[in-house]
Amino acid sequence: MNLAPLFLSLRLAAIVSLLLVAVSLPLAAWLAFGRWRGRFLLEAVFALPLVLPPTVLGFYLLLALGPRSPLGALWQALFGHGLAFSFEGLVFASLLYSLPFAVQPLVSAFRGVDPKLLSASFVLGASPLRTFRRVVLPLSYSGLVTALVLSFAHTLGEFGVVLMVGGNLPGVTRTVSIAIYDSVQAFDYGEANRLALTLLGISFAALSVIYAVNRRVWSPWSSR
Amino acid sequence: MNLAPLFLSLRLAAIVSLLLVAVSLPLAAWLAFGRWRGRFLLEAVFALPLVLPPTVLGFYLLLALGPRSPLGALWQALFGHGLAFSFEGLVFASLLYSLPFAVQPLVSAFRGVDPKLLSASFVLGASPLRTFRRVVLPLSYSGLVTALVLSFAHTLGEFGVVLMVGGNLPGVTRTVSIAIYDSVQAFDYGEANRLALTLLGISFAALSVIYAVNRRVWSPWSSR
Amino acid sequence: SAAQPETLSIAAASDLRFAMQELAARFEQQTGNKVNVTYGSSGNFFAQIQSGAPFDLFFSADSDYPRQLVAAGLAESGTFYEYAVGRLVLWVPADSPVDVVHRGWDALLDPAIRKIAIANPQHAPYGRAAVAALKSVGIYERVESKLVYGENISQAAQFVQSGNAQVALLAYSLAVSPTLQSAGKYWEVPAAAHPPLLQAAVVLRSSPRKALAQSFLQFLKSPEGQSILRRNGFTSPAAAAAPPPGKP
Amino acid sequence: MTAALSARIRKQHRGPVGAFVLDLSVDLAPGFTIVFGPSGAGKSTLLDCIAGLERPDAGRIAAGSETLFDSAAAVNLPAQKRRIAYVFQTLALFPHLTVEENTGYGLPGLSTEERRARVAEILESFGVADLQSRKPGEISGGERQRVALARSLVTSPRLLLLDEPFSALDADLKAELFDDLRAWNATRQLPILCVTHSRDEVDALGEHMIVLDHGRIVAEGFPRDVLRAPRRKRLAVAAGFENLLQATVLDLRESDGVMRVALKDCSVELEVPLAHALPGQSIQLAIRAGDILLATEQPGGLSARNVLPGKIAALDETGAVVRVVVDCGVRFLVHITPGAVRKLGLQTGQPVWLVVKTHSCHFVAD
Amino acid sequence: MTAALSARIRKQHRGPVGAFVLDLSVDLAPGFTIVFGPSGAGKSTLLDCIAGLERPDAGRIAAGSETLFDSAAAVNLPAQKRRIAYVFQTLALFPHLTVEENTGYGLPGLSTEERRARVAEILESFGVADLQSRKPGEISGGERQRVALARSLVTSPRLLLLDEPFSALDADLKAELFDDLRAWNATRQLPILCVTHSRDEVDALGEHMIVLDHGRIVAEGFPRDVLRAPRRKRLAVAAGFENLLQATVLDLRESDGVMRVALKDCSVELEVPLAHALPGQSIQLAIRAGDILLATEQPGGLSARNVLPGKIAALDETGAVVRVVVDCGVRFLVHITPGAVRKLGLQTGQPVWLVVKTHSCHFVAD
Ligand SMILES: Nc1ncnc2c1ncn2[C@@H]1O[C@H](COP(=O)(O)OP(=O)(O)OP(=O)(O)O)[C@@H](O)[C@H]1O
Ligand SMILES: Nc1ncnc2c1ncn2[C@@H]1O[C@H](COP(=O)(O)OP(=O)(O)OP(=O)(O)O)[C@@H](O)[C@H]1O
Ligand SMILES: [Mg+2]
Ligand SMILES: [Mg+2]
Repeated sequence: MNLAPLFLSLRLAAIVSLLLVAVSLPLAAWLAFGRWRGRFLLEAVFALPLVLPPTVLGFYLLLALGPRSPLGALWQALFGHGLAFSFEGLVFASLLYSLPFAVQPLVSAFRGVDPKLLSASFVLGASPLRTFRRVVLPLSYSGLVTALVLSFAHTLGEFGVVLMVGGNLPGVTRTVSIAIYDSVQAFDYGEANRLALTLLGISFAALSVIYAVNRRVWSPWSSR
Repeated sequence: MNLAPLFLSLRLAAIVSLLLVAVSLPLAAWLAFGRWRGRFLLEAVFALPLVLPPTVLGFYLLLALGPRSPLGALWQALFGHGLAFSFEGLVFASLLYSLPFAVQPLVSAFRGVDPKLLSASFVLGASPLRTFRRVVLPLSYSGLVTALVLSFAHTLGEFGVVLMVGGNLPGVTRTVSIAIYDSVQAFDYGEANRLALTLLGISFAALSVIYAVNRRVWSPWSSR
Repeated sequence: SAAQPETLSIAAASDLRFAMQELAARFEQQTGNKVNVTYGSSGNFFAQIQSGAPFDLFFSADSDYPRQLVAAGLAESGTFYEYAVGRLVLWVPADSPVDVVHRGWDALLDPAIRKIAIANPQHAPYGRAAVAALKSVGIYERVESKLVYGENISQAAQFVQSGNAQVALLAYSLAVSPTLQSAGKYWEVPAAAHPPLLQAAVVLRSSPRKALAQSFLQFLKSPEGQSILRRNGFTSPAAAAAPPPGKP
Repeated sequence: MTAALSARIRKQHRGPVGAFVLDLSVDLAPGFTIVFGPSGAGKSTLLDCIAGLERPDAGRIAAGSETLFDSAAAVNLPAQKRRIAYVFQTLALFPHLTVEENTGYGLPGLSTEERRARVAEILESFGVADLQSRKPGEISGGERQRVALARSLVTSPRLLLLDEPFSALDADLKAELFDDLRAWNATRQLPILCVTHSRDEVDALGEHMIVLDHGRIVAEGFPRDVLRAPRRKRLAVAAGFENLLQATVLDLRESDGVMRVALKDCSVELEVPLAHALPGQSIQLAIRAGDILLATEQPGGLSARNVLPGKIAALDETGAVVRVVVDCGVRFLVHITPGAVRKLGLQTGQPVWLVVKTHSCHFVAD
Repeated sequence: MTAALSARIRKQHRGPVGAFVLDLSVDLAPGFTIVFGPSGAGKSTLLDCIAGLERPDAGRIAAGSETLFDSAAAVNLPAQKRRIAYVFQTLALFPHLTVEENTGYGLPGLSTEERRARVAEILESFGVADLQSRKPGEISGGERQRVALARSLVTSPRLLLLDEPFSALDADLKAELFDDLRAWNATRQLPILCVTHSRDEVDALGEHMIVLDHGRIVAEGFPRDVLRAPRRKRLAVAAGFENLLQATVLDLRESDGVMRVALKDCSVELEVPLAHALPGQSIQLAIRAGDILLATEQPGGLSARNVLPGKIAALDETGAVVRVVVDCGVRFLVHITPGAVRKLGLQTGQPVWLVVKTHSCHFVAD
């Protein structure tokens, strides 16, 4: 069993889910607390990558990242290689595709925080940023876990976008989901099963740990 | 532009997301409030379908639904046709695949409900079921919307599982995401773009309405 | 190439999978270079190459894509090479009650056959060929309602393997592959039943290893390469170009 | 007769530092029972255990003949089956329901009309009828408290638990609600357990009273007896006995029901009610600052037996009650009205006499 | 001198039924100002506006020379820039932080050590030091209230807003905290706005007082003056004047500062403080039940001028305060102690005399 794709995938999923959470935190905060009344429209826009078939999204992304697009050209000029068919390209595409899984749970968790606590924080002199870090975020812990889990798992399993944008290059963009897919295509069910079981086992272990920790952590409300 | 796949997809997504929410409500309630201490393990299990590449999950499902499996045989005996390559099979497969998107946000919303309110409900004589319906559920409204949106959009866009289990039968299992994919593969970019834009437009409209309504609805907490 | 060993990057149509494994292994042995093969749908590769995919050689499942790449200036015109012709088979699992080997097309009309798996004719060359063949023998209308469509021939085979479909129209190269050979029985569809599935390869213009790519093509054209192809279910284009028997 | 409520409870809260243990046994008759005691005494914990929201570590709780909880018999009726109405200290109104919906929450069996009628009636009597379509976030603190009360009372409980239900209400409203509550319970005769810190509420509601401290019952009985003769120092202070004095018993005059004591560290002697004590024994006395009279001339011909000469050591006029410290050898705190200060022309240093009635002197055990 | 806080505020709450309007103007000096008024009067709304949590529809709020809000100049300093400490009626402790972390929340600039020291000190002085590593869900109601107070006081505000900060505390703790608060403010001299319903708290804290009703200021001044001479009937009842009497002015004796009035529907005459009234004019009097003395023999040689003969009509001994209704032509409610009832052997039907001091009679406008 060739484990390189597995490590590649884990690396990709870890990077993507962390970046995703980093990107989604301010975005979700703005969607939840912002002033602009039309921001629900943007909320809808962020969910749209989901409704396209992944391969097709991948195809559009390929056009957007390719050397003929401004973004691709810029990247090429800056880093000497194209964004498509590179690990960075995969990261970028997965970010876009998994964004709704990170943004949505965060927005809904943020909205659930008692505004009275925000008032309390402001009255104690805390800036909106400090209030976000010290009050909103810890009280949205469970939503944060959901965001992390969904985006991590989804990135691990994603294959349409990754195949299209990454080109299935061994060691560079061949993720474990592509490798499993390939094995199935080659009727090598033994290899497919082994890889799938390993992936499931690792994922199960990781998710169990996350959930167990999540359970332990204080419930946001009083126990009485 | 052939709109049949679009309607099929919308029907599938509507059925799946509604069924999914119906299935997920008790499941998430149990995960959030149940007594069994090991239930975080099951929580991890429910997220696992996500980490497999969809086509591969579809392949395993095909085996599980096929005439040689007990489930497939039973279905065949009951309804006279196999689960694979049927709309029902698609529904079943999509349910399984999109389950984490419905369960996760609900669990995290349920956990956010102030336990003091549950106590208040019990003390007023309400059964756990009534408490769930009248207190937990309305206070988890935002999580419910997230669950619906994510599972609806994900079912619309899903294509690996659907293609494998459904066999791409026009009018029966050819969803719009498969149709777009096929058009792209056939280099019929015109048709692909038209279909994709229509799908995006409809989805955007639906999501905007959902989010707008969600925004209007009472915030669960006092405004003061 | 006495210099540093290089790595050749090949994009190959899925039906070449088993042939290519042998070819690559032999080529690596002979030259000391490494060969990385990525399998997939020719259509995808076509789109990806247009976006700058870093492949050296492209083995397509038809000859249109390479030709278009040449026309677009993305491939070296001199390297265009029709390396094989694909063949179709009717394939059933080994334990199938339907005697496809002897009954041929007639087997498709057996009541035990409820689903017939083919690759998607909209974009898969073998799918197109399958539909053409069914039409040419005049049973398309009678079996159309039994057809289910895989994304490619592998999926069509899996529909059958999982028991959900009873017969598939596959590439000959798959039917004789190590895994499927023992798992099923097949009947070769006469080449005349459909337009020839001409498969072509081309060296990409962006390749920094054109010489190595060329030498791989040379190896393919060599008797050893040709015999590997034949063993894996591909006929040579020269044989196919001869007028099919029965046609005037 | 079986008590309307009888509870034997042991319950430990395990905190990061130390542990709090509730350990008591109470039997309640129908009518009001005041639960009094300093903050952190365990009052809310007691109510939580009775309502079934906290599970006691051991004990037995029974309402009439029905066992609600019994650790020995492994009985633990869930809260929703106990038919106990409970107004939480934190209220816990449902934030997503209107005042009307909140109030009708405990009446699922009724027809819509009947429910509406009953809800309207009780909201009316609590003076919050015109808020019925507002959410809890849109009404004032006192209004919330009244809605929480209405929500509990409208059900048909067999027991009422009230955790400081009047703390956010003004005197007038309180008085009205007390009357309403009394009238409500006149026909029902439920046991009502009412937690409060307020002397007003004790005075107005109390028929029976239990005093908790550190998780234990330290006094029980009629409110005035309990409060007038506090048995413990912490409670004495909590109940507002500003003067705590060390004294030694001199002699007992059993026929008069009194005894004489000498205050420590000075020559002052007092006549106090008779107690189980022996001459020479040390005791502690508590006297309320408001129970002491102050005179500028030596008073004569009074029924009061204790008249102590002293000097004004300090005079604090910042509040509506003037706090006078009088030095009689020991220092006494005396509360008088600003009018008296003016009329008597009181000033620091002025000689005065304190008049202390025998029965204003209370014993404190510590 | 500019006032320490000056606020002109108009703010409307739009509810589903009717609207509540806060409309007032206050100028505050350093020191305690009590905000008094019935439930729903607008007290919390006023504090919310000052703190910047509610945006007034119009007006101007200034602390010293700094403008916090000015609708005309479109100034609206956000809450976190106002340096105002505010203890909410609902406390709003952070449920995920320990008592220590909650208390230190408003001190981000300090070094860890210094923060710890300051937090420990204030927790100590509020008697909750040993709870420091608990979460708000694990402490009692009164403990929560003290932590909320500590959390606000530990910052360095320029203004303190307290919304019923002592409602869940027992008398002893309250008294202690009052002293602490006074000491705390002795050096700081901040304006402190404190909402309360409790007469005790008014007495103990009040230097200045404003009375709100229906969103307007209906009285303002020294607490004892405001409460002793309530100008409005609703307030009179809220402040606990149990006896409200209709009377007609007979004659004015300006040199003595008194006048005589005749009570309506009976022959009783009273001497009351002088007021801006003319003979023949109808007025309303309020007398507290606790301010009336009761004697079983006609008293003589007293400074009190009003001695009314009557008969005991009813005697309610259920509470720690005995409520006696005396019929003197009109009925008076008198509060006395159970000891007095025993000593005087009071019984229904018995003839008694009521003694009412001139200055216990207050005017009420309605
Ligand atoms: N979940 C808990 N974990 C640990 N200790 C607790 C918990 N809940 C309460 N306590 C402690 O138990 C003691 C009793 O609490 P309780 O709430 O019963 O007091 P109380 O008498 O209602 O006080 P108050 O009048 O202030 O509301 C307190 O000292 C409190 O700190
Ligand atoms: N968000 C709101 N929408 C509509 N009306 C409101 C809102 N908030 C408060 N009110 C109403 O405004 C009035 C004043 O409320 P406020 O909370 O200021 O009263 P309060 O004086 O603090 O009363 P309490 O002593 O009961 O706390 C009340 O009648 C209340 O119902
Ligand atoms: Mg309590
Ligand atoms: Mg208020």
